[in-house]
Amino acid sequence: MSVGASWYLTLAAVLFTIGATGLLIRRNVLVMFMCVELMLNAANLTFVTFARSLNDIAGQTAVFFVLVVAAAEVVVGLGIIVSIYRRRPGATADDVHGLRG
Amino acid sequence: MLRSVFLIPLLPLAGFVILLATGRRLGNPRAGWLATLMVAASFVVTIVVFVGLFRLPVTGRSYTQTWFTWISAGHLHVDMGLLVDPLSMTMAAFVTGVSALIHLYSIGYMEHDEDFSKFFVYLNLFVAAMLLLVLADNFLLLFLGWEGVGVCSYFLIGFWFERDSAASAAKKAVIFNRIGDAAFLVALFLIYERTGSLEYHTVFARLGSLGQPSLVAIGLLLFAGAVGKSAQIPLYPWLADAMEGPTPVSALIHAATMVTAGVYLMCRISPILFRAPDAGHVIAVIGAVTALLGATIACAQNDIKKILAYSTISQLGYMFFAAGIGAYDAAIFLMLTHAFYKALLFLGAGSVIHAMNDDQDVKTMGALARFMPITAVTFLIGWLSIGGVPPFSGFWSKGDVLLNGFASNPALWVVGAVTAVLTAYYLGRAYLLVFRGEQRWVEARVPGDGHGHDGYHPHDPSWVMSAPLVVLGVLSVLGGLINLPVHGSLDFLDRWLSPVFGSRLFQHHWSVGGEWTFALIDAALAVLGVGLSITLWGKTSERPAVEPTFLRRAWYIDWAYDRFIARPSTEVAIETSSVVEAEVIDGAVNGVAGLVRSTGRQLRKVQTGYVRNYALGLTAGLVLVLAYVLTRVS
Amino acid sequence: MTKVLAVATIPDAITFAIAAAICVVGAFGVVLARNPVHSALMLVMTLFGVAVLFVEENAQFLAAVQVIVYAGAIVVLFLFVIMLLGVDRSEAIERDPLPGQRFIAVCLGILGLAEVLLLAHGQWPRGARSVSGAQGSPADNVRLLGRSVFTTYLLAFEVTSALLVIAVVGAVVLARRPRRALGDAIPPGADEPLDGSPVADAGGEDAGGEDAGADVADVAVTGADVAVRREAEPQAVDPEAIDAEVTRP
Amino acid sequence: MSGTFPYLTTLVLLPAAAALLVALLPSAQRRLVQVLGIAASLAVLGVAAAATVEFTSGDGGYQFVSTHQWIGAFGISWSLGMDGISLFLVLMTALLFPIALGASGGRSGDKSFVAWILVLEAGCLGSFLALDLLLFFVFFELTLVPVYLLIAGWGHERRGYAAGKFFLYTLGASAFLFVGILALVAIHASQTGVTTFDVRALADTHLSGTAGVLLFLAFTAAFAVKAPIFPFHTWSPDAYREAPAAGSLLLAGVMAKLGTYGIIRFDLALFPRAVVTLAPLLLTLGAIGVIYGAVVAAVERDLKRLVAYSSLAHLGFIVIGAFALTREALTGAVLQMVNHGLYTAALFILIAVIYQRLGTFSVRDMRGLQRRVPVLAGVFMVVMLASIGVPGLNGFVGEFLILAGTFLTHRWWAVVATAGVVLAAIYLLWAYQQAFHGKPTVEPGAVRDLTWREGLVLAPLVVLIVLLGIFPGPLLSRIGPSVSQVVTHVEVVAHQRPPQVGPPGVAARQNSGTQP
Repeated sequence: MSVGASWYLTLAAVLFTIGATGLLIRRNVLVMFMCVELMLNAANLTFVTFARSLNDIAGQTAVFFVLVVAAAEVVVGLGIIVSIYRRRPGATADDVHGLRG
Repeated sequence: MLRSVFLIPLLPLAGFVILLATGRRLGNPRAGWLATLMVAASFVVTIVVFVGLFRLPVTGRSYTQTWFTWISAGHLHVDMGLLVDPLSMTMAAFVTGVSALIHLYSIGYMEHDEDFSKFFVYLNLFVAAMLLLVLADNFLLLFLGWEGVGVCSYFLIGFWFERDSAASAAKKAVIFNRIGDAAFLVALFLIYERTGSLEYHTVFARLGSLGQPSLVAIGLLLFAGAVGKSAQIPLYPWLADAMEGPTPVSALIHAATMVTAGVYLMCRISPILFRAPDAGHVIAVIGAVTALLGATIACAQNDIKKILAYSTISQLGYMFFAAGIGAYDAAIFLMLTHAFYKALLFLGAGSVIHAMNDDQDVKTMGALARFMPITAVTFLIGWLSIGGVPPFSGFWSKGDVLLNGFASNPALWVVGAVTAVLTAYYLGRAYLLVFRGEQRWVEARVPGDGHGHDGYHPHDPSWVMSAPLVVLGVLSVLGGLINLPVHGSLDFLDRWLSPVFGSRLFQHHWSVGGEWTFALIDAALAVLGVGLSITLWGKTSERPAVEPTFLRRAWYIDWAYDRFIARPSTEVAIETSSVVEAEVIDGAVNGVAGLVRSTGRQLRKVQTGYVRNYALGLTAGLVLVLAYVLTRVS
Repeated sequence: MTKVLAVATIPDAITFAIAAAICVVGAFGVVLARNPVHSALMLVMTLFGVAVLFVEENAQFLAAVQVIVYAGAIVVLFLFVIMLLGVDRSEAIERDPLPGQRFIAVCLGILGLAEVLLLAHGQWPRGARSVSGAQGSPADNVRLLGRSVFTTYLLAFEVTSALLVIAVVGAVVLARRPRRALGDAIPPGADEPLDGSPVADAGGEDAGGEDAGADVADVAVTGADVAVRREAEPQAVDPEAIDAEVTRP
Repeated sequence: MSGTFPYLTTLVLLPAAAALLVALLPSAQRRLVQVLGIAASLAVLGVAAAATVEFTSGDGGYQFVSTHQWIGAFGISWSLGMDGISLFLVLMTALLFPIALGASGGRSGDKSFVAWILVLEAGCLGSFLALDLLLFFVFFELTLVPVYLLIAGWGHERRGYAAGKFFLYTLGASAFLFVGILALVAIHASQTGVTTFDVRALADTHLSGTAGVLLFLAFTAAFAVKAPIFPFHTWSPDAYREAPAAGSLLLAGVMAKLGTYGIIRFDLALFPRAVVTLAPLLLTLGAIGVIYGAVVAAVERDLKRLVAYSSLAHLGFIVIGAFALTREALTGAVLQMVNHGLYTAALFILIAVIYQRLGTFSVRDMRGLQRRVPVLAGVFMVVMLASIGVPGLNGFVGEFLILAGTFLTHRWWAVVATAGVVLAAIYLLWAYQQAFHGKPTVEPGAVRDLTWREGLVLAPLVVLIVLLGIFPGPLLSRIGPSVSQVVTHVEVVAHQRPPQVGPPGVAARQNSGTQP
């Protein structure tokens, strides 16, 4: 029994799908954010897997950048969440629909 | 001598410009005198040029003076140029002469008007335009004068613009004229298309290559223009309304000069009409019918100026009748004598109206001969002259027309003869109602207070108004002398005009006996008309019932115009504006805008504002893209 | 490195199985937990699982960063915000207020997953090998990664640093109180130093980014976090404090 | 013709530079802004007049041509040239702008107002002078923005609606023009391998029948809306009505000519075969416009809207003249563009003066004005008669040439359009009667007659209206050669036959034999 790249990638796909679905069904902004992190991690996992199977360090470099971007995203995202909550405590994603047409 | 022809139209034009600039400062009456002087000077110059032309050999009596190129584009080349020939000089002479007299009369007639100087501004402009019309050496310049007199007519009919009726009448005149002008323009296009020129000589020289339909079309289209200007059927109703203008205007523009421009045009295009006899027949018939129609309506009018207006329409019909059958010299002869006696009648009417505090109803007048003898006598001369009583001028000119008419078409002669009787009758009625019979008005309590409202103090007008009456009276009596029907010796006008009309003239040589017969018949017709009027209206008390309503209402033609043309077209215009424009065309534009807007309104519902909805859409897109890739790969 | 793949052993398989199980359970936990605190903790679980998989795949440095940055910093940040804002109440997840949202979401998720798996046909990695440099032995991992980041991807790295600066500035702007308590009393230009300081920071980081080692990125990330926390804390906890700070200059 | 002074580039850049300068002035300096604006526009007039003097009158080709590469890769160049067709449009434009500023009263001290007017001047002049299609398009579109802002910023009650309608309608139509330009250039490039936007080069493109017709329609759509031609006109009554005096004046006087000028300059030069094919359609639209505009104007009670509809009628004449494809008609069309600019501008100024006195545009609220303001009434009458087309004033010459020329090739259209002459008299005299005749309702002294300043603004227009009616020669002799070139081009390309040389009537004479 070998642990081929396909296993890792399948796992990544599953993680991504769970994250994406979570993002769609949860209303707590913070949880939605966590789901985004899940999806990012799934992507990271594919990068690392491809890096290994293609024997290429660039995959890992990409993960490195994803981490940085994720961090930046969390910073800004949480900043937004904080300012939203300050104005409307206990708001969910559905409560913020000021862009309704 | 011929070279000074440019002064003829330019002198009145200069008067116009000077008065426009300084008229208000010159004031009353100096502005009037200046205007009169300019026209009189123009008359003098005309005589000088006339004499110059007379001294040329008969065959060479044509002189063209070109000022500058007016319009030149493509192959079209139109000059500002004047043509001096017997016809144009005859016209110029009588236009300037009559105009000068009426200018003089106006100084007195308009003395109390606050827009005194403006009146003469318009009058001078009118004379300039009229002279340009008759002196033009090409059709387009003629059209310039044609429209110029039309505009002046508009100004002058609407001179008392504060009266709504005057303003409407002015507009009506322009609109009826414009209908004719449109036909005139089309005629010009057709002439240009067929001959490549608009200059008289060139056009006439090239007529040989034109087919009969073109010639008839040109002739009839130009006639349509003349119908508008000269108030013939069916475009005549404006002339009756035009009496809203001051009486000198009616005399000058709507009797003596402008309205005869159409007759002048017919004579000017005699080479075309000669080649298009069909057009001539139409002109003759319309002319004759108009003559009868005008005369019948004039029999039942009560407004003294309307009587004269319908009389003018009738007389113009005579002229067209003459021109239509090809008796152009008879038409011009009648035009000249008509200018004298109709101007005289209008001025006389003006004096009466003046005396009656602007009252124009003949039924309220009467017995004025006692109070205004000069006016009464001159009016009487006018009546007898227009009625064709020998030896007044009208007898000769009308006789000339009828003589030729019988030779051409006896049926039309009958119409003309009936008209002649009616003419003598309706003016007799007017004369008798105004100057004879019982006094139907109240004399002013205080003599000299002629302008008070409690009564009338009729009197003969001052010399500036009387002098023209007397001069015109003399001309009306003696006018026949210029063309006595004695061939080869005393028919001065015929021989003078012969270089213009030449062999194209309709000529039926009667025996001397035949001419005498017709002269007696004419005289009998005139006496019949005069006798009829005296019989019916000469008695002081009786009121004969010979004014049927349909004649008083002018055969209901005004009413029909209003009912069947004016009102429906107004409705069409309103419908066009409110339905086609607002709803169809603008509606289409706004509809497109509305469609975009409503689409947007529907589409914006997609923008729920829920971030999870958007994410759902995103995911769905992802799934779709993947599905697409899947189909491509497998 | 084909050999490495070829000699997959049973321990590897077991490791993968356990880590994968942890990941999936954690992921479900994140999505299904009612309490966001639980979600965060579940996320940590997934993150650890992924870190294990990283190690399994010869990405030791990334595994470490995963634990330190994700589990250590980001999730802590999450928890901090949850606590700070007091949103640790349970969310009613029984039914979704948006009609059809949940059903469609699940369907789409399953559909998408199926499509991905179908697409792969079991043959996952394709394409040229070792384009930008071999992966090397586990011992070389950090060195190779560092070389890659600071040579081949230098531009991307620099851009990332700019991104971080922007993120920091953004966070500060977002976290600033929208309505100043003493707004009327403060002249318009008084709060400029507050706005300006992160920019000055950014300049310093920008300059330092070029010659520093691989750790700098890490520092930058945590620096940003710290910056956020520094700005977020006093405002949320004590509005007066920041106002005092503002008025001082 | 001298190549020393770059007249055309100066004509375009001078107003643009002045606009920039005005924009940089402090807005409090109203006096300075006013002086600078009028001085700049007068300077442009001076340059235009100098160019007119330098213009060689017998030459039908482009003069003062100045070409500089602009976007070389696409063959786009800053290429300006002037011929007899554009000469007097440029001169008229240069004349109307100072008049527009002069007629704007206090607004000519508004910095942005003056700056936008000057930008508009640069755009209009550039459009009339551009020989490069893309350059033309840029200027053509450049004119939209200032007019939009003039209407929206300084207009009357419904300015927002009118400005938006104007902008969207004309911009939408311009999209067709842009696509048409690109398609034409692409066809030309595929045939010759040279990518160029130069009109002179593009005129030699061989277009198939369908392609020619489609491109023609694309170009004409933009021009038809701009002019406007029936039935694309509904923006104009609103825009003319709501715009400030200067805006209405320039819209009708200058910008409308962009459309008809585009037809003559580009449609006739680029698509001769399509023009010949579709001429009956455009002639019909023109003739409908003549009648329709007059009919709607006849029941319109708002003076500005009335002038808008009368403009529709007059532009119908110009369109007829352009598509009759005879020298007379086309010369008349070009002349009529200038004439219409003059008398419409004067009409709008007079209407603005009345509005300033009475605060209304509706003839229902006016009565007997001739008694109270005789000079104004007199000037109004002269201008109105010019508009009616009374001979002796400028409107007649152009109208007559158009109709006479059209009659040669398209007889019945000319006849129908002639009916418009009657209708023009009806609606204008009706309006005049309502406003100026009758018993005056305003007290003596309540309304001022024309002031000196207003008289000064109107004087050049009235003088030209009279002068051009009697001495159109200098214009015709310069327009003629260029028009002749255009018509020859159309005849040669479209009919594949040598141009007709004899005067009209020659054929008729030859057919029916001997002369008398």
